[in-house]
Amino acid sequence: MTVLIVDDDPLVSTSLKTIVEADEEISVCGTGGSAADAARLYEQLVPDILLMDIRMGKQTGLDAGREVISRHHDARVLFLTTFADDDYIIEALRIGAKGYLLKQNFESIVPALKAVYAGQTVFGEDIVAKI
Amino acid sequence: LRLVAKNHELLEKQEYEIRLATLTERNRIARDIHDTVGHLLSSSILQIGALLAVTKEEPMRQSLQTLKSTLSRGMDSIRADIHNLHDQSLDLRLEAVRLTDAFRFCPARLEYDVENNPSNNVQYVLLFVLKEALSNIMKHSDATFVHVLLREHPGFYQLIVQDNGHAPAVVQHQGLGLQNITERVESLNGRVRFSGDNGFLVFVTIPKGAGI
Amino acid sequence: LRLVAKNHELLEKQEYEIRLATLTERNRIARDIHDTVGHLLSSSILQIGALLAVTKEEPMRQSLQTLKSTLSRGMDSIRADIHNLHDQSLDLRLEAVRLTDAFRFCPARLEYDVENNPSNNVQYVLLFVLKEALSNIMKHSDATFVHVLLREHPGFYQLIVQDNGHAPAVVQHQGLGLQNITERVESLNGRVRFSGDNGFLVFVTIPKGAGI
Ligand SMILES: Nc1ncnc2c1ncn2[C@@H]1O[C@H](COP(=O)(O)OP(=O)(O)OP(=O)(O)O)[C@@H](O)[C@H]1O
Ligand SMILES: Nc1ncnc2c1ncn2[C@@H]1O[C@H](COP(=O)(O)OP(=O)(O)OP(=O)(O)O)[C@@H](O)[C@H]1O
Ligand SMILES: [K+]
Ligand SMILES: [Mg+2]
Ligand SMILES: [Mg+2]
Ligand SMILES: [Mg+2]
Repeated sequence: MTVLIVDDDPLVSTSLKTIVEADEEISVCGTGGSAADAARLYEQLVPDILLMDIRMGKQTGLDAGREVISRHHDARVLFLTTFADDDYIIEALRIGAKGYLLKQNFESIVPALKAVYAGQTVFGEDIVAKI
Repeated sequence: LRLVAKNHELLEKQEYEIRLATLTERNRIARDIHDTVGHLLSSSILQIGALLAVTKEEPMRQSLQTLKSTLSRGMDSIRADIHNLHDQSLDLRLEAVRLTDAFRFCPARLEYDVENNPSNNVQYVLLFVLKEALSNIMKHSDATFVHVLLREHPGFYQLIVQDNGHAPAVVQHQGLGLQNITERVESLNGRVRFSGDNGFLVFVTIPKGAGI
Repeated sequence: LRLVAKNHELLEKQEYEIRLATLTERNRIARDIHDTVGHLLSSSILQIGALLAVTKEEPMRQSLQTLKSTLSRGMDSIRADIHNLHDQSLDLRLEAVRLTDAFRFCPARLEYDVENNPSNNVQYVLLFVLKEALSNIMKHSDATFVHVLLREHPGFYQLIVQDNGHAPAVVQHQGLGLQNITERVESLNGRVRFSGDNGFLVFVTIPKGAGI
């Protein structure tokens, strides 16, 4: 499976790349550092999964996610966040993302990518209750 | 006499404003920490994750795991701080009950139908309006009953304060009270209506998500 | 008329109290962060230092250095936050100058001899005393001059407000003003003296390190 990684912190995106590529089934087809990168690179690379930070400086990944999903109805977008109580998470899920991950729980990133690739979603339970 | 009451009111308001100032500051700082330190910590944890992904030697793995758990504790501590801060936020229901209970001029009934505690700013304005409306009833009306309604709708919060006194059909001179109500509500993109048709009515709506 | 002045005073005081509440909260949180997250960060940085001491492989060293500098940025950010917080603290001199400048009743001379800005609480009480003393001069005296002295001694801070009016040798009725002065100063283990021997004198000392 191919993954596009977008995060405004290059240390985060390269770390994610290393973590994810350690798995044999996954390859990272590109990395970006902004919402604009996300939309552009998605069109170019059409990855199986877009793994994207929610907060990128003054921007959020939400608009880019919305745009991608509106163009590609089967797009799998998985968001990354620092804290589970991020106000944007609910919004992220409303636009049709497949879930979100805490950056801190890096052990669960690979399993989550596989789950999403297999058609599942990865939501926290408290978030589902809020929607 | 009015000035004595006013003094009293000011002192009460002061306590209130102080509490609000404290909470607002707390939330501002919490957000700051959340954004900066939280980001750096999670970035560090991911870097460790990357190192673990490429490291085979056991002693090094061990050290990295220890480091990771130290940083995770940092994250937990930030999360707990922020959680505590939220817990200490204003509680709209509690404050509304307090205000109506403290109202001694005539019986007051509070109907409370709010599920989601609004943001501090919105709560504060709602409570400010309630305070002003009750103080006006004390000062200007011959009401024997007042009905207070706080209700959450899908898109907005609503406050109605209706008394059964003899009110002027049209308010001739808006004092500071009604003016402040209008200003504060409008600063959150809300709407205000006053009416003296049938006792005095203060009607306020504030959209959700205002002033976060 | 007195009540009108009082109202005005209350409103001014309110702004002040709100500012103080904000600053106090800010400092409390800053201390918390410093103690918890700051500690974990510096512990992590030390752990990385230890790893670097035993690691020879270049790519691993590089990664550890990067990690270390991320965490150092976290520390810097916390340190900067705390620094900013302190910068935004009350500035005793500035506030004292403001108060005496705003005093229009008669000429007022401020003698300021304080090197180390006292803690916010101490500052706040000193400024509170100064405010009350000046407002009493306006209300009760025929003074044509007032001398304000703020001085740091090795063990304590001292405030003297001396006017040259005709004052009662003994104060017959302490109002809220003098009572509040006494209470607040004593809450910080300080001492107060009032005297009408030679104009009116308000004399206050507060030990250093009080109420931090
Ligand atoms: N519950 C009420 N019953 C009858 N009249 C009212 C009531 N509330 C307000 N009014 C009328 O509206 C006017 C304006 O009220 P407002 O609160 O703006 O000023 P105020 O109470 O007179 O003074 P302030 O609030 O500035 O101390 C009042 O003077 C009064 O005539
Ligand atoms: N500078 C002064 N010159 C002359 N008399 C003073 C002066 N300061 C205080 N007094 C006397 O001390 C009394 C007590 O002062 P205090 O500040 O406690 O009360 P107040 O000013 O009368 O009322 P309040 O401060 O509560 O509004 C005053 O009423 C006045 O008689
Ligand atoms: K791979
Ligand atoms: Mg980011
Ligand atoms: Mg009023
Ligand atoms: Mg006085």
